[in-house]
Amino acid sequence: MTIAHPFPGERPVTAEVVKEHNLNELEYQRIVAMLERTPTLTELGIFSALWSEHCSYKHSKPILKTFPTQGPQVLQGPGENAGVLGLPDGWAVAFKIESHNHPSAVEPYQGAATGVGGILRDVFTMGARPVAVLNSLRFGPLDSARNRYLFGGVVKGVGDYGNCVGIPTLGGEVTFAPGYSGNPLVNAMCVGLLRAEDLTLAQAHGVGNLLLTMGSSTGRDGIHGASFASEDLSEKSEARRPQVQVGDPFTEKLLLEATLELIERRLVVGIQDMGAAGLTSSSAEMAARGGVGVELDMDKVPTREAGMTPYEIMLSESQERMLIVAEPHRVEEIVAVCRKWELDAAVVGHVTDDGMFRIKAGGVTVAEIPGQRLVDDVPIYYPDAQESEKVVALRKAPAPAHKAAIEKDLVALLDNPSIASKRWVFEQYDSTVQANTLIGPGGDAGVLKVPGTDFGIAVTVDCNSRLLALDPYEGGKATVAEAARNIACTGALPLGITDCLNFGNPERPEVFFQFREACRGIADACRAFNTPVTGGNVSLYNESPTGAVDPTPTVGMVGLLEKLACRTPSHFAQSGDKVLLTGPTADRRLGGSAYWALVLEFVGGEQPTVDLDQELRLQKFLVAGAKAGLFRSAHDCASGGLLVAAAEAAIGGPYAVHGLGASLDLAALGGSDDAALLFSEGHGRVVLSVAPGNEAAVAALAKEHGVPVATIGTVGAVDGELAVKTAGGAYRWPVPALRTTYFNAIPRRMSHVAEDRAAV
Amino acid sequence: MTTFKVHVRVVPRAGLLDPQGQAVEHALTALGFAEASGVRVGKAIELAVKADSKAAAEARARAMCDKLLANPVTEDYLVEVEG
Amino acid sequence: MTTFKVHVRVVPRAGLLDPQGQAVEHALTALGFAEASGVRVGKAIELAVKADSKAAAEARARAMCDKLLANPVTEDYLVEVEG
Amino acid sequence: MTMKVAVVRFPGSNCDDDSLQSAARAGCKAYYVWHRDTDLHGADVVILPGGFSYGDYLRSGAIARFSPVMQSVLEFAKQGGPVLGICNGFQILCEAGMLPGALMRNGRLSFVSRPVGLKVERTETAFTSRYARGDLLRMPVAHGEGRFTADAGTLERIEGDGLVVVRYVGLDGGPLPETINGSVNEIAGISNAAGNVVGLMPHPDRASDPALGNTDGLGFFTSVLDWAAAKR
Ligand SMILES: Nc1ncnc2c1ncn2[C@@H]1O[C@H](COP(=O)(O)OP(=O)(O)O)[C@@H](O)[C@H]1O
Ligand SMILES: [Mg+2]
Repeated sequence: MTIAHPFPGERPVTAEVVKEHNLNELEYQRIVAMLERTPTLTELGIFSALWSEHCSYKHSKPILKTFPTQGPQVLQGPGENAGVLGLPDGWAVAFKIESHNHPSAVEPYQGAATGVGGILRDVFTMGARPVAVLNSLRFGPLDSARNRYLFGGVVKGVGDYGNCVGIPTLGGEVTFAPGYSGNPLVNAMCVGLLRAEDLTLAQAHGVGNLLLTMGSSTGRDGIHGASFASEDLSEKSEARRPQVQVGDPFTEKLLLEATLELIERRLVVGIQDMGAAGLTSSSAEMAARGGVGVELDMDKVPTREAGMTPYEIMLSESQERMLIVAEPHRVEEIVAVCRKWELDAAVVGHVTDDGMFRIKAGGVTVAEIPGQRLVDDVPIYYPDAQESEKVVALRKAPAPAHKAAIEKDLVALLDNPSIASKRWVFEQYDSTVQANTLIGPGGDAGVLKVPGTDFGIAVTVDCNSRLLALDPYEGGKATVAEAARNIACTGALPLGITDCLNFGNPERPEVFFQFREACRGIADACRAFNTPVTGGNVSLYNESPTGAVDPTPTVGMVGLLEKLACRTPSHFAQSGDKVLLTGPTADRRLGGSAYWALVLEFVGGEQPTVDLDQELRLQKFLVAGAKAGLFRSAHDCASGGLLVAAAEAAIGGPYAVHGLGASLDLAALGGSDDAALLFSEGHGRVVLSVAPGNEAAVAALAKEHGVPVATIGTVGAVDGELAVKTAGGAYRWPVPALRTTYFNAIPRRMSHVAEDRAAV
Repeated sequence: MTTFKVHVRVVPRAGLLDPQGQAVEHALTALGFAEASGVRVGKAIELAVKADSKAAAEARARAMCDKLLANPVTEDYLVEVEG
Repeated sequence: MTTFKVHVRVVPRAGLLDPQGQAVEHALTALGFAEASGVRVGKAIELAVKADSKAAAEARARAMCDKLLANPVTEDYLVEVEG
Repeated sequence: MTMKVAVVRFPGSNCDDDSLQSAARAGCKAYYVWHRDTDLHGADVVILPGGFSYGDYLRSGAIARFSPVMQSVLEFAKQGGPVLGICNGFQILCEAGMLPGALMRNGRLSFVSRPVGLKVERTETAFTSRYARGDLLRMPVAHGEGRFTADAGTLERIEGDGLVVVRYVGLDGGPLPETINGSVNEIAGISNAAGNVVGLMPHPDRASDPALGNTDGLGFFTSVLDWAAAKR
């Protein structure tokens, strides 16, 4: 039916070649049936890229369909380059998260840098100006030189790229756990602002309209990155060196300015960045979304090296490139805008009416595929799901025998890199460029001002994989609940989420079980909170010879801070203020807690369950209290429980000159197990500080919202003591010593990064 | 034992994008150095190495490159020993 | 006109603090390369220069260094022309 | 008469808007000048903003100093016109020889983004007349190459002539617990002898919006009002 000729010199397609392209027999048969002939190598490469897990979601689509995606605030749900939510006064926020795990495992610096580059393009391609980036990172423990090298390289890569483009990093998270030793996770999130009327979609329309590439020329780098991202990490990946892509943040900045100018001047019909699978995915997806065909001429694509084949050009993942669809009479103006920003642009194809995805090179057709079917007809898999017996057993395992030494245990937790201050990380990220930062990294969520207005947005990214490893459903709920709590602690109302689902090989039933259940938990929580899922990214096959990573569905959330003046910081502010604790305190199970995992080295047991109604009431209460100006600080209890939360509030922000003491009396909470009282990670709890005299007003507001609250103590002296009394004990720590522990934990482990390249 | 002066050049691997080299090339052209092309920017490392022979010094320097000085994924290196 | 391959080394001026060199030296020592000392880290720039003669190529490359490639306040440079 | 402030945009500038807004907040009429433009459009003040002009490739500021606009900026400064370089702008001024010394890679080799304390040391400049000597200011730094360096003779002249405008101190005004970037004598910003050209690594443009709760940097943008009035 369709015709295509192999490009001169191209290898014939054999069973071997098909296998190299990560296509199974069923998939290959489907291709042959669709074309009614054997595909050419170029075609096979195109199918391989688009039908990779990374581009096609063939194992995850049915599950993703169960996410709530609607709401009055949603201007653009999943399916575009980024989701968009409405804000007051005609503003809108576009945001998206994406993984760059595999590239970062091979080359941490460039892998992380290009990950940031890709997510920025996803956002500005929508017509939004990026105003914040966040990053969520997972590594193996820092006692290994290889992990230190990966951690150091990734942080530098994230920083150098975002800093150069000029987007502030407003938050993130870093966790270290043995499960990530062979397979680090690098997720980057970008948040952009736009006027709602400037929203631009990545769709091709209008037969006869032209396709243009803009930005860097196409090189041989990163060929097959998309299918690479869809296989397990192995020795073989080390040999895949040409797949390393080098980022050029300078060109990205020019691309950003040029793109926004093109959109503002209404010069383009559609625009999309060339991310995974480069020219292939950008052109095929834009055509399919617009229901049209496209024809591309490889001879017109600017290349970095001579002699590139159509196969290489179509599959290159060279960075900092965009694909534009435009009316022919606009081309001159488009080229002028590009030239002003010192960028190249070239017409490489046009929109057709025959629905075909056609590639020409040297005057002949080297690929011709029915366009809609290329994108839509990917086989969908419904893998078996079965919980691992090992996990079931772990949940039922008896509590570890221990003799609590509360004073030492708190210090051990604060010294653990997963809990300790991430100042070493975010000090390498510009967090104040653009001059809109109200709360930078180091608090519960980042907060920025929407320029020219009196309101702001709060942003966070969270995931507690330990909870997911033991119970993916509860862990999924907990992840969304924690993100929402972090947003609400600043005084902002949670609006919506984006997610990055990092899991192992979905063809293994125990992994698919985790995936399905985690998503069910996320979906239930999002429904309860009215925070729809606006998009995200799936990263499967995060496995190394030592096994799959812990299930890590990272949730990025955006909230609205109605009045800038009502923002609430995380740390105690004033000696003499009253300390209050919200939320239920009865569920003191320690399963999955940082205390058991990091101090006693036991991951197991039953974890506290999340009461979604109670969490929602808490969010509303926090927002109302902030609006009424009742809180001096609010910090949620998460990893490490109540005691770590209180200690962090006392320790103060990363650049506070002093910490503040606090004396807490928890005797009224009862119970005889102080470790459970202080370290359990029961949900829905927040440590508040309020000006003396305001306790009654806070209590009344809490009652109105159905949130339990109790006064538990007083903020103490500058550089004073943290003193905690329980029904059966009393504990004390000098705050300056806690500060030293908390802020030095990572720097002291990273003081000789340079040596660590050796371990690679 | 003699002390040898060693020069190491670490350059981005051919085929990989070198944005820095590109920017420098543009700047040179703009400054009127039209005769310059193919600019690549890497690292120059100078060090002194104590060794029994020139060959031994070179071998040690190469080991340093493999272990630390060059990134095997993205860079190539070149070692020169003086004297 | 011939095309000459030119190697430029730009190094921090002697006497100026070179924290990168220090860090590399420290790392080398820690890795067991006790024989390394006096490490300095600078830039290696490779380029092709079209010129009538080797001497002309070198002169042009030096002009590029004076104007752009090296900072006269903090750096010294060295030009080598192949062939 | 309102002051006209030209903010120069180089490819890769990314604090251009921050400077523009700050100048506007100080009551000036601020506008952009593209780096290829040689006409400053009647500017009373020129700002070279922060960012990564030309990606900071080779050395920060090294390529930008050859932009066509820089010839006009040089002329403007020679006539006594006030020029402020913030962060990358400071690097460009040093590369162009409009200020002495150089800015090298941070001592600890990594980018540093954090708030710093600054002590004002020279107020006889176009950009610091509204501060008092000894004032403590807090504002962010965010740079990878901010280690101010000069040879012994130059440094002696800078210190001897009192050209240091701001110096890093602790956030509470006390001694620094640790160096910010390894700058010699903890120099954060300097001026030329006439006081019309000032460069500094910290960002007053990120500390001039009351809504963010810190306006310590606003003086850099309001001081020029006095300077111009005195010259007029
Ligand atoms: N990779 C990172 N990049 C930027 N900021 C980070 C990073 N990791 C942690 N942070 C910041 O450190 C603070 C503490 O992080 P985390 O312990 O995850 O907080 P929480 O438990 O409240 O979610 C937050 O402000 C967070 O934004
Ligand atoms: Mg929190």
